[in-house]
Amino acid sequence: MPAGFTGADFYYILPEIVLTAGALSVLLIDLIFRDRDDLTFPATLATLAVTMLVLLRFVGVDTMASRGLLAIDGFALFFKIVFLLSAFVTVLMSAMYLKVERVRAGEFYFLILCATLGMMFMASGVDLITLFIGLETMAVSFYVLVGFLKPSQRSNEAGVKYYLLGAFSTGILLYGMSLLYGLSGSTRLAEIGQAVAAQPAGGAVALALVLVGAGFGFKIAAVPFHMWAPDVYEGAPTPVTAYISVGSKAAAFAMLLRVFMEGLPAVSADWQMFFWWLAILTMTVGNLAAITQTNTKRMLAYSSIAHSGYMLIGIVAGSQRGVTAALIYLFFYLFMQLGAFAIVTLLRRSDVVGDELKDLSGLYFRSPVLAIAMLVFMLSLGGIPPTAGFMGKFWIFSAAIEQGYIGLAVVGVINSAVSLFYYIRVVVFIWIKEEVMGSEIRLGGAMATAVGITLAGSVLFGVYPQPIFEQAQAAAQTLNSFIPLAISR
Amino acid sequence: MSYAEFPLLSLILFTPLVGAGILFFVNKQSHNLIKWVANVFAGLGFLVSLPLWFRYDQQNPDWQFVERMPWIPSIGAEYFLGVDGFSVLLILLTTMMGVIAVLSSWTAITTRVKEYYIFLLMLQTGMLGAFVALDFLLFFLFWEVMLVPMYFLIGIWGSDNRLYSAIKFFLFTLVGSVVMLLGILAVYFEHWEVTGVQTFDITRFHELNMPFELQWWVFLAFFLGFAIKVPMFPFHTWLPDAHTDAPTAGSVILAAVLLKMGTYGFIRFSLPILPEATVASVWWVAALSIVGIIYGALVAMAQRDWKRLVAYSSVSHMGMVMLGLFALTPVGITGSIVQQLNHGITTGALFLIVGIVYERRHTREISAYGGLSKVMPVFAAVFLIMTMSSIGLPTLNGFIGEVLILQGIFVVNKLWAAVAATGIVLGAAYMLRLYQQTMFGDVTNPKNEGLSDLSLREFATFAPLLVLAVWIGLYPTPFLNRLTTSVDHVMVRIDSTYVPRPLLAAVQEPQAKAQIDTAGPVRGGAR
Amino acid sequence: MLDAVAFYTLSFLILGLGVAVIAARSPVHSVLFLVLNFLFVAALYVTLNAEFLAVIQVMVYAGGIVVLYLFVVMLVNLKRDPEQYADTRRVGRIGPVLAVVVLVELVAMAAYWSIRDAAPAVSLAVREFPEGVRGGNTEELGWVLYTDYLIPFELASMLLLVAMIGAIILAKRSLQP
Amino acid sequence: MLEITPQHYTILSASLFMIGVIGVLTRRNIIIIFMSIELILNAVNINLVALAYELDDLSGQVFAMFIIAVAAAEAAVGLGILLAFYRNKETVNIDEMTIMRW
Amino acid sequence: MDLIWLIPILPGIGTAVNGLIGIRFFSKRTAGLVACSTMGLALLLSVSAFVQLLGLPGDERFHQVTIAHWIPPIPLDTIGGMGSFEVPWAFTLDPLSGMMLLVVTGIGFLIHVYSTSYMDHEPRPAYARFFCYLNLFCFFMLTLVLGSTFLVMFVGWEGVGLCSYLLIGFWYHKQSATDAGKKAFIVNRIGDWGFVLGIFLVFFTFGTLDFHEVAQAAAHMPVEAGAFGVVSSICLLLFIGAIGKSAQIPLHVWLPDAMEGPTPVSALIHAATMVTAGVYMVCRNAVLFTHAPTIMMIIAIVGAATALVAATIGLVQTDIKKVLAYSTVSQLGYMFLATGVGAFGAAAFHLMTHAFFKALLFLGSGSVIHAMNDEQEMTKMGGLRKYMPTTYVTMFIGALAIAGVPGLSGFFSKDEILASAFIGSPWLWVVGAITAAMTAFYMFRLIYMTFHGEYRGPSWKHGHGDEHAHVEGHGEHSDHAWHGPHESPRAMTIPLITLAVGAIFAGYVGIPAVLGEPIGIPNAVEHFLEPSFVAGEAQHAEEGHQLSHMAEFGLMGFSALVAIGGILLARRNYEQQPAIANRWAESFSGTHRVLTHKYYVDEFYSATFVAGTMSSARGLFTVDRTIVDGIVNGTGWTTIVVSWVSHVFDKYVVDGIVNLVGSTCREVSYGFRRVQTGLIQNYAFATLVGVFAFVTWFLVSR
Repeated sequence: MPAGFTGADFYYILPEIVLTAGALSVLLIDLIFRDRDDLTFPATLATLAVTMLVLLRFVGVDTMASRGLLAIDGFALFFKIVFLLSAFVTVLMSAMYLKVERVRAGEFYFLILCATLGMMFMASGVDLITLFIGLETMAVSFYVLVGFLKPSQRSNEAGVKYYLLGAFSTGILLYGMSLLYGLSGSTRLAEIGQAVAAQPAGGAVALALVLVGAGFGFKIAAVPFHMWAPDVYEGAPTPVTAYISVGSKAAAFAMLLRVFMEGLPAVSADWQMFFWWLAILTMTVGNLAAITQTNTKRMLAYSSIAHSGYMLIGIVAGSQRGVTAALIYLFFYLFMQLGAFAIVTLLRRSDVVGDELKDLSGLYFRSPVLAIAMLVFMLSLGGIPPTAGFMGKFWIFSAAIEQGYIGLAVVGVINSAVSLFYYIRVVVFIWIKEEVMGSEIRLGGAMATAVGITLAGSVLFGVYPQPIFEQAQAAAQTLNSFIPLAISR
Repeated sequence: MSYAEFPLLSLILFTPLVGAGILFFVNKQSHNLIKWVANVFAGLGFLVSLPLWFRYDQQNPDWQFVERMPWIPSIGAEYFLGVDGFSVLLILLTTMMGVIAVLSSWTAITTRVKEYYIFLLMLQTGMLGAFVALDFLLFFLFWEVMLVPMYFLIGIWGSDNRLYSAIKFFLFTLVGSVVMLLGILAVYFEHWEVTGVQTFDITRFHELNMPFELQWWVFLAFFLGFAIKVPMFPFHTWLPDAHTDAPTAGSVILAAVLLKMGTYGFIRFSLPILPEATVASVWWVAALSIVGIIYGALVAMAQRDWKRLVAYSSVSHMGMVMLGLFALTPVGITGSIVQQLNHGITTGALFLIVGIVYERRHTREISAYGGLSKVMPVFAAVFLIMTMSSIGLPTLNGFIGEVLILQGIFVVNKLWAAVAATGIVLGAAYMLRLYQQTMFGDVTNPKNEGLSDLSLREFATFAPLLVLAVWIGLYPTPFLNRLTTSVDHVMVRIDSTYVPRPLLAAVQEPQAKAQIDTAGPVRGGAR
Repeated sequence: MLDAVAFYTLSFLILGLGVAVIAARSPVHSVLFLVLNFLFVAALYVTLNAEFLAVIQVMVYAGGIVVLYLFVVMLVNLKRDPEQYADTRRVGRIGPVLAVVVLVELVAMAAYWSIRDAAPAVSLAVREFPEGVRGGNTEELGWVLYTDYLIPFELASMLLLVAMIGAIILAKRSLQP
Repeated sequence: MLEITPQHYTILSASLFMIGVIGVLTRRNIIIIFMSIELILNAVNINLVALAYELDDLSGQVFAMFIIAVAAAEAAVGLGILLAFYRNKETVNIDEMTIMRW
Repeated sequence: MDLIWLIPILPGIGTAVNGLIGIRFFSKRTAGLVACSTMGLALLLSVSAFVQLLGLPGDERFHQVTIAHWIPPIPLDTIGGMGSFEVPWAFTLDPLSGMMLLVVTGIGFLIHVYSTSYMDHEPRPAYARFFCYLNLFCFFMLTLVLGSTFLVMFVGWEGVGLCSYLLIGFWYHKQSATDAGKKAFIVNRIGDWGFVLGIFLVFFTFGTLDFHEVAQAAAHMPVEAGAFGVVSSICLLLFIGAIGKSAQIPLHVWLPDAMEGPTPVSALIHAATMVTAGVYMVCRNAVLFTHAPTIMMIIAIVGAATALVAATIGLVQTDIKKVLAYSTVSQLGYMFLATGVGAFGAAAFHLMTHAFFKALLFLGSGSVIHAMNDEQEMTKMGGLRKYMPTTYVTMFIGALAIAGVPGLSGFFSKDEILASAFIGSPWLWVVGAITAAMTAFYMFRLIYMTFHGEYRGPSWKHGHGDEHAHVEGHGEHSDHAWHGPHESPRAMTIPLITLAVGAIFAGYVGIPAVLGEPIGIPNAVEHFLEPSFVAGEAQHAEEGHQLSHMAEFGLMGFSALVAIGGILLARRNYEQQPAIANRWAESFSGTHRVLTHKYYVDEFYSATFVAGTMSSARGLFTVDRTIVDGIVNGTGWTTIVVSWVSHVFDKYVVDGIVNLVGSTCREVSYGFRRVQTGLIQNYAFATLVGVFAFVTWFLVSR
């Protein structure tokens, strides 16, 4: 027990520890039982489940752990749940995919778990270094995962692209962080906040703000830092794409919220303006570019860009409602996005790559249930009630309206209307195109569970979102500082 | 339990949905079973809605059959249902049209029968929900739910250009409604700020007095949403396409009920929640409506496609409805509501009529027909009656609506009334031309020789519409009486700010104003 | 005076070598330039009394990473010069220009701002070190690292594990045919 | 001028940073691009160390240390990916990795 | 008398029975029986009601029956504050409506009877359909007559329009017939436009729509002499309605075309009853109109003009029904002239007499046409006297009556009008007199060309065969052999005779005072109708300006002379030396042409359209076919052009904008795709650009 450390410091990071242990054991299992390829899958699921259980012990806890590097609060908890859930679903949907691609699952799951670990630190870190290390853990795991299919050129290329641009943006991010450090002489967000508040807002703050913002912008794929996303999403193994588009994005948002809400509340005006532009660009470009895509994964990539735009609206608002909105949106986005990717993953058969829109055609005639599921996911992404997506959008726009960002809200809603155009195109392929593509679709138990979970989430939370709203509100509350409301209430 | 606390509205609301659910488990091959189930549930939906007619107390100004339970407390949204006379009528119209639509598709739909009926029933629930919801969020939910089934109805079972029309319909309506959502939120926060209560309760919004600026913006937002649905003049362009390419039942529902959503929205939300803004924008809305009336009629006159003609005619008629609405006089609003029913009945019937011949001949070209009254006399008679009701012949329903609307607008502005009235002449022109070209003359096209007259089922779809057309035409009192309280409710919100300006020598003007408050019933105030 | 001289010479060398790295024709050369660059950076660290970092810089960077690069460069025995094919769509020209512009902007902004008046704004938590630790950079660094930043340190170990596994997975010839 | 202020270090690191950026933007040999990224990281490190020196606070150096570790990790992974790519494509020319576009 | 609401209902029932069951199942006999019996009952009822009405003292002859609410009261502010807009289903029996009631039911009944044999050659369903329509017409006409509020009257008003549409287009396979029907309906609609606005203004002004209450209220309003106030505008609007319905200039174009319909229809609808609705309506609102002298003037002038113009056209028509049609128009002009000068009594009186003799003439012509196997050209007739004596005699009586030969009904009524016209202004009287002369002329031209002289028609093969083997206009039957002109069956002649009697004696209820007093017969009609034209106590109808007996006798004599003169001239031209007619035609060829072309009114309307065409040639080119059949009347052309222009607008502008937005999005989208070059360095560059942009922005913003 190193000096200045108590058991509490380790107690509070118990979930992370469990997760690490799980990851290592998965790795060991894979090493020991070389010939058995079916053990790591349950092991991974078990790890995630146990982690979740352990995590749930910390509901309502709000404290600092390990010398104020980690905040163990509702906010972190909420995000950790998001990560674990999405990891769980991702693993569920990977099993069959990996078989089809004929790659060993062990390392894959290990990397997934490590990425999750990094995310969890990103969610709860309140210190630049911790955040950075968490970020890198996640990023490196993803670099490997994206390039995981070595025989596939697309995968390799995606890997290189992701790696290069990721490293580049990390450099930018780091430079910004170094400036922040220079401004305050500390890596603790709270102290940075005090320091920035204490001094006249100089150019350096703005500079640091832009650089850090650009770094995060890359991770959440916000225009103009988004350009890696379509290529990487298209090239990466589909489950990985799913996990990047949900987990990595969520983690980046968590970090972003932490840094800007707790670290730079003093210059909120500046970064609100910054994100205002980012949000508008992201929504518009994402949606417009998606309209003419013919590859489902690419289309979903652009759509997920657009969705980051919507979430950014919540951050621009910066009010408690805004943060809550972002959380809620992320949570619902998890279900619909993962669901959509689950369907795409299903379409990967030995004879079909399955990521072109036309591969979806006639899906209805082959399996109505999947067609209905995909319909729900598309509508949810488009924000049509009674699906979860609508409730998310509702919160986002309400936050914008409340804070008086009418123009932003209008752009947002118009965009969400436009987005329906390409979501509906998918539906058209599934429901109206008659000819059926490729061989039979085998819906394994794991995949069925994945689709089931996501479908249930998208529908149930659309009809009765109350519990999530409560949780999200509680979680957002624990984030210490908010932008005051324009109107008094 | 007494009928007071019996959840009648929920029953009405979910009966079709249950039907859809059951259909989902029926084998998609057994078409007859599917049809029967669908028809039974549509009929059931109509039956359970009948008590609304008999049990509705038209003296009681409050909302009736109210059901209320928390839904999303954290944003103050509730599961809050209730009706007044206006919505009662629209609900009955909806359920009845549901039956007719389902029945009319018996032979028309041969492919993917199961999905078809499922979507039709889901659509039914969506529409009913919008009419019974007293919670703005709930309303919006149902309002958008409607889009999807309709999209599929057009997109899967439509004719040539269906995908284009379907997406056009979808996007148009969607753009409108999302902007409307912003308006809703603005009202929501305003109400929260003023009263400290966060709720979507429409009845509370009705008592909210917002600053004019805000009202103005919200009005625009609402206007976009509702005007596209109505559709009013510049936003009407989705309608002809949607109508033309939709299957018969789709067109019927679209014309009879879906378009009413827009006007319903105006009456239920725009007018009572935003009185000042409404009054301020009367002039341009009225102008748009009048343009719509004339324009729709003119374009209709130039159509070669039977269904398109009817579609444009309904643009014209809905313009009339909007005009009566924005007369902001009790007579005008009453008339506009009655005219909504009439439009539902008449235009619905006209689309059924097109459907009948389309099913037999598979063309909508007017020129392809002629002399039909020789081969299908009964059909011709029905068509004649509906034509007459469409051009507002007295003793038929259309007349009541038009006369009330015009009288209502007349006291506001003579000129508007005069111009709008020309719509009647034009209406006669294009409808009669249509009738002449299709029904009269010799049977030019040999294909038309062997057409069979209405079958019993087909006649059954028309019978209720005919009865209603005559009933409303001869004795509309029961309908009008049910409307008094709803109309008063709106007027009470409007009156305080609204002063009619007669163009002609206005003697005793002030006293007129004085009398409005006394004579202008305040019964609705109790809400 | 002296540190000024040191600074200017070092920075001149660092920048010059940096330019050389990105300008050199063959990758081998640039690797070598990179090594030198790192060494001078290490030297700069020494002037900023971060001796331990300097050591790490030399060992890890110059000793580890660069060697890795060298291996790869050798491994990748290029049949044709990678630079020969150039995609026309690439924005070759504007990039550097824009970079320079941004640099100017950074400098301009940096000129506004100096640590001196920023620092006292916040009273930093002054670390007190226990008796065992004498005032050497390495000892203090070790202390801070193993107390304050223990968790990141542990996490970094995971990170390195991931990197290792990943590198192995990717680099080894795949088992499956 | 002779007196070395933080600005000097900032400018130094900024310049190195931009040299790296230019490298990333201009070179077509991926390996050299990797190296440019290393330059960027070094720039950051210089900044951090200089600031730590000015502020007389160690966390800057700690940060720099972590960055070095991460740089090592990244380099390993990156080169791995590059090798995998090279095996399939027989090239390290960045302009030739355009299977996925539009 | 409380059962008057039954009077309209009865034919309504007939309609329902014939329409719902009859067309399918009834034999011709049953169908006819149903129709006639309902009308008969209606006639009986109205007679009894009328008798009861007569039983009442003069000033209490007003009976109103309300059977139900139609539109329940709805608050609506009017000039006078908050009124309530309500319309009951209420019927009024007062002298005016009573008289009209008798006319409608009486003549209606006769024509039903007439039709039973006239339409005998229709196939069974068509036969039933015809009576269904005919009954429907009576239902609406009676509603119109009895309706005690504007709106109820409007019900009938529009309804009769519908029926005339249906009946004109009864032979719907004839393009011309359906066109004519459509034209009639739409022209009427144009009139109704004015009428309905008038109604709204009435309510807005008086807060009620009940004729009686309106009259009461109006009586207290100042007479708008010279001024143009509310009442004037009301009257103007109402009059527009009347113009449309009663085929006055400029909306008279539809009536001649309406002759496409079966002859009984022309007789009933386009001579006796419907077309007089306008006059009836004006009389109903006598009080209103008397308060708007300006409008009265206009009415008088329009009436006079119509009378003259129509008469002149009538001079040269050679189609027997067309002649009668134009004479109808001209007679209606007379009536309006009368109302215009305030002689409502005279107008109503003439309305009644005209109903008799014009119905008579039409039925007669019908029987002629019947006999001539659907020949309507008088030039192809002649000498029919010996083949069909009854028809001849009756028609001759009718002609005398309409010509205004003393002793027959037409004389008295027309004389009344002329007299009061003279009071109004001598010029009007002059016009009236000239018209009278022309009327006499063309009527007898008709008589002579048809019945006198030698037979000019087609020859026929003598032989056996049934009497009624010829039918009107029906393709499937017309090949039957035709056995030459012959007297019509009894079912047709009896109504003729009855009407002839009426045509003679109907006038004696209204012998002018100047003639009446000596022989102790008061002018019954005038006093009988009086209460309907004045409101309550305002008993000063048109006292003050009375003609001296001398003058009145003078006028009478003159008109009689004029009539005789006309007759003689006609006799000279068309019986003794027909050559003259042609010679005149040549010498006045210009005039003649103008007249034969009905003053080029239709052509004028078309011309307006042609102009429109030239302006928008392209639009028209694409659309020609639609226009050709879409034409409802001259102005219809312009409408169609406009409609097509707006159609094109809708298609290419409104819709175009929408699609433009769509395609723009698509293009932009492609643009974004092009940016995605797949080159990592471009992506990095984009990032740098982003950084640069924001950094610069912050730099300047500080």
